[in-house]
Amino acid sequence: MVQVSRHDIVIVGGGGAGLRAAIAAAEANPDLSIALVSKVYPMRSHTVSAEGGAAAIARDDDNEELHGFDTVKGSDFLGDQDVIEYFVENAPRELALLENWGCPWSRNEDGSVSTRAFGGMSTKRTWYATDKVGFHMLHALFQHSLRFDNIVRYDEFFVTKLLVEDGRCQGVAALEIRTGEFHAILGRSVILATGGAGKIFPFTTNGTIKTGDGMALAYQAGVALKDMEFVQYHPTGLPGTGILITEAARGEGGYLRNNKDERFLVDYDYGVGDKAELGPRDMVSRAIIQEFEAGRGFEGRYGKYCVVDLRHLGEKHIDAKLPFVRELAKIYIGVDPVHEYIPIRPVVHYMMGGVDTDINAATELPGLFAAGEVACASLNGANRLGSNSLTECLVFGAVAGRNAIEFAQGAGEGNSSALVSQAEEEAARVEALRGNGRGNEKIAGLRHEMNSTMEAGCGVYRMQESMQIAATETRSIRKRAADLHLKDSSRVFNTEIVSALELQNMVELAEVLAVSAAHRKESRGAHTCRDYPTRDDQSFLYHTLAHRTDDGPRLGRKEVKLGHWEPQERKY
Amino acid sequence: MAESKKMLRVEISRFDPDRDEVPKTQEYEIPVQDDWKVLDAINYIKDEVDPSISHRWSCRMAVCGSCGMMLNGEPKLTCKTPLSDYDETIKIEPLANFPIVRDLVVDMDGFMDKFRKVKPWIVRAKARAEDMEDLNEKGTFSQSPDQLATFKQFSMCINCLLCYAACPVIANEPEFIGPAAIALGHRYNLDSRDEGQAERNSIFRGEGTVFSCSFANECSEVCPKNVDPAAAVNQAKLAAVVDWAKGLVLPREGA
Amino acid sequence: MTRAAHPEAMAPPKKGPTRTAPPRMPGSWWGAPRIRTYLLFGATGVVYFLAGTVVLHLVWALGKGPDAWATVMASLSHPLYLVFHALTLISVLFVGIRAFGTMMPKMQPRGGPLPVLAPGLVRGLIYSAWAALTLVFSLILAGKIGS
Amino acid sequence: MKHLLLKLEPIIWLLFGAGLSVGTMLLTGFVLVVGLAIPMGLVPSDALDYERAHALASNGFGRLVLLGLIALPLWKGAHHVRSLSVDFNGGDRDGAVGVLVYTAAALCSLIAIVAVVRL
Ligand SMILES: Cc1cc2nc3c(=O)[nH]c(=O)nc-3n(C[C@H](O)[C@H](O)[C@H](O)COP(=O)(O)OP(=O)(O)OC[C@H]3O[C@@H](n4cnc5c(N)ncnc54)[C@H](O)[C@@H]3O)c2cc1C
Ligand code: SF4
Ligand code: F3S
Ligand code: FES
Repeated sequence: MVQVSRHDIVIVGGGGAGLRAAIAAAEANPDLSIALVSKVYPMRSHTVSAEGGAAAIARDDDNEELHGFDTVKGSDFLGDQDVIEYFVENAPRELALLENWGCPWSRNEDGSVSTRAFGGMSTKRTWYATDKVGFHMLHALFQHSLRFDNIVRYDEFFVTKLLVEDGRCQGVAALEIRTGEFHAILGRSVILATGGAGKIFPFTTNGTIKTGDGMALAYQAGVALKDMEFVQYHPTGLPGTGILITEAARGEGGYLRNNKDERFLVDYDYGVGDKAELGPRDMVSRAIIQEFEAGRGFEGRYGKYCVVDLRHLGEKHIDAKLPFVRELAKIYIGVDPVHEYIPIRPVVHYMMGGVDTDINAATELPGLFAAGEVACASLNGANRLGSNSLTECLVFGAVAGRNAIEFAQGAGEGNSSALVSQAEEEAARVEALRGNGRGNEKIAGLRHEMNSTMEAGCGVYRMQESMQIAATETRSIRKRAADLHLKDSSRVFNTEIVSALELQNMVELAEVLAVSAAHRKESRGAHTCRDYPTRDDQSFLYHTLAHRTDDGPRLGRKEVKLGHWEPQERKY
Repeated sequence: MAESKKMLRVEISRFDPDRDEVPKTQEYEIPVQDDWKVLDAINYIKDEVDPSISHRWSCRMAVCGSCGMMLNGEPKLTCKTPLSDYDETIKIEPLANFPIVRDLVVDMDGFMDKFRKVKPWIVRAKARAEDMEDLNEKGTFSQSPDQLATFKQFSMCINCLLCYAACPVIANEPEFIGPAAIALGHRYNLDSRDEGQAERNSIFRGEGTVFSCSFANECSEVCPKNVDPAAAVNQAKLAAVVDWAKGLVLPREGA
Repeated sequence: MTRAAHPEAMAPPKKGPTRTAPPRMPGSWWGAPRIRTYLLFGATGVVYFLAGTVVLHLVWALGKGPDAWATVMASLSHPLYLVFHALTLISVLFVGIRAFGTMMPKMQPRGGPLPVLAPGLVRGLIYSAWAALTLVFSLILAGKIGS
Repeated sequence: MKHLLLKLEPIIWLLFGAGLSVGTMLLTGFVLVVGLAIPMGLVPSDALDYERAHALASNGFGRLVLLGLIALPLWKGAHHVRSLSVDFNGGDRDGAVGVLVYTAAALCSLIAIVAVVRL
């Protein structure tokens, strides 16, 4: 009933991190077989939508100390400094590799790679390919990966469970969407690279596939999730759709304006002069909300908004550096930024938290590695700096790939029959869902409830009370999600069952997020409590860990790895 | 949503291989909002009316390439096409020229196979370690903005397959590798970092590649990203012929 | 969609794991103005082929001698010939506009020694060459240049 | 057959391309004057009486132009007819159709060579 296949390592996720891991593994040992499992064709992964750029030192006025400190400070001192140092050191090599593999980075006249300014970065260190960076990176990685015969792809396979036996992770159970059949894809080590979970929220830059599956898989396998309360709001999303207007719009010199036509960020003082707009994302998002609250926002069909003003850059500059922004604004909001303001409001963008990993991309479960947005290596701490995460996918994707190969080489085959019988149980569970007309909850209805609970409880500004409410409500939503009503009983390409599984993953994470947030009684980075408006290093300079129990997450803590950068007040 | 309650008739092509012999059409009458894209209407139906519809989508910002379908017979990205382009009815079908897996989902495996045939990666003559001498001190190749501009347009393809659904040759000639894949091979041929032109040109002169294209230009007409695959395919055609003629005059090593 | 495409159009390398419905052609395949233009463009091939044989016929007669030449020239005023030549003229103009106006500007080789010119410029250059050549050739044939 | 065609494809395509461009350029003036203007009496027919026509045609350049005027449209036509056949009948008989039309074009081109040499 369950189809069994065996590889040496299994990678879940074909985005930036998953592909980089696959290539690193394929290069490390061409004789080993690598399974690359993804619920969409790899080039559809949401890395494709990243616009602005990827950070790594490139210029002579830059150095590791500067990039490192920018990142530590951006993280509000919650980043692990060993990880940050490793990241900063390896970033330039990773981006150069991508260049060697064909990524069309934008260039200076002398033929070197060009860099642009980004929020919270003290110099121009963001590599870019106009404003479609993720797209070009993902396609370059995917196309490069095609040359390796030992990467075996499982496209449109939805992983529903990690197979754990003898205390180590040895494969995954996956639903083949095309046939409805179940597979046990076994390997001696497993890498999670499934990306973020923005879809827990109603208004997000994330695509529909970003449902946090990998975090839920690890969580259900007993692995801790770390720092889940930290959710990045990007200051500039299009009202209605949530489509991102990249930070590069400000990096290239765009202004934010309120309904008084003021460049209000000048008064908030996150940067000087021309760089007023280039504060870190958490701060700029808060500034916009404060403008709204002071009555200086515009009123629109989808609520309040401010605007991005690019007009002074001129058509030529916009077309050369921000053509995608222009295209998106024209198509999705009917505005041509050459002549008009682009309406924006803060929008859920990125999960700083995720599966707890260390500097080796390893989790607490032997044989399980994680990289990319799904993981929390604590590079980003309480607030990620724009353009660090694409690079993170590469740096830690490569680390995960190499370490997973090494682990696999030292590990035995394991007990296949035990693994297969686990997969069979899982198949039965999923099969019971298919077309299950006895359930009482509508998928779309429950999703809306979860979305609005999260928006109310865990927004840009949070209150103890609203977070507590969210924690209770998400718990009940999680329980209700066990009782879904499905209509489609067909076998072939049944997307309803996929949505159901995704929803069940999201509700788990929503609860962890709300509970972790309610527990952190301070304001740090993206987590801003009105009741506790300051950072409290005395009581909260630690990572929140969440382990799964049936009654909800059990919280724990993990020390922050400090180094030569001492925590100080975060001012720009 | 309250402000505009326009009703729209949506006809969706349905096919479940376990139940249906051939695709059939199902009609839905739904309220739509004036700023919706076609994808929003399909999602509305899936969420609120009939959850058994299957379709692919993800980014909803015209960059992941999953949501291509035939709208009133024309290949389009549904997340990019405004509903207001259609008056009272809209007919939604899976992409033409592809085998249909289910409802609005087509079988892409044939494309993925063709995609790989053109060697869409940087080919270098020397092994990587020896290649280092061509790199600058930062470890990157030098490439001027002009050299970049040579191929940039052809690197913008999102693999949405609209061009395949439009090309009249694809409809009739199964071997044809088709516009997007050839454009991709050509993109690497034009890249100043690549040294695989000879290999790819001989692929291009093989069966079902550039000479199958009869310059219908349909591919470029429907491309949502202005890749102009017709230009790429026909530039590749010319380049492959020139390369062939050169081969007549000066015999190639090894070939 | 109108009619079935080739049953193996875009078929996967090995048969997929589930039954599929065979591919269809786009509904607009024959009906849409764009495709019609393309098919008409193909159809000019027939006209060109015939035109080639007509010229061959003329040259053959010219080789035979003055009488054959006079006969063949006289036959050209037959209405069928006139209609065919009118059709040829239309075809030639249509082909010229499509080939010189849209196809060739796209085909400029890139990455080689030649600069890539703006499509409009290329179009203009080819059109001018076409007009100039036609003018000179017509004047020669009509006896206005050369004796 | 398909295999042979594939080998010849670059030449065929070059001839097709020449027909499309050079053929079109030459044909325009030719049909205008010889096909239409003279028969319709717009241009006096003695412009191309035997002596003048022969004189124009029989020098080296004239022969070359005439050869182009005959052969190039033939190849352009043959190639188009082949792709039309794919558009309507599918690619299965492509090889046979191709051989047929190109053989016709090649034969006529041979006769054309004889014709211009004989002038
Ligand atoms: C609009 C937008 C713009 C951004 N811009 C920037 C930027 O300019 N700079 C920057 O540094 N960062 C940016 N980011 C963030 C960055 O793009 C992401 O963090 C990063 O791309 C995540 O990559 P990933 O490989 O971890 O995951 P993804 O690319 O999301 O890939 C996830 C993969 O996992 C697979 N998967 C998921 N669940 C399952 C399952 N259950 N079974 C099987 N497979 C599964 C998916 O199919 C997919 O292949 C942006 C993000 C967004 C949304
Ligand atoms: S060339 Fe254009 S139409 Fe074809 S797949 Fe690429 S983006 Fe889509
Ligand atoms: S539509 Fe097809 S025939 Fe050629 S120009 Fe485009 S590939
Ligand atoms: S949903 Fe990604 S292109 Fe339409």
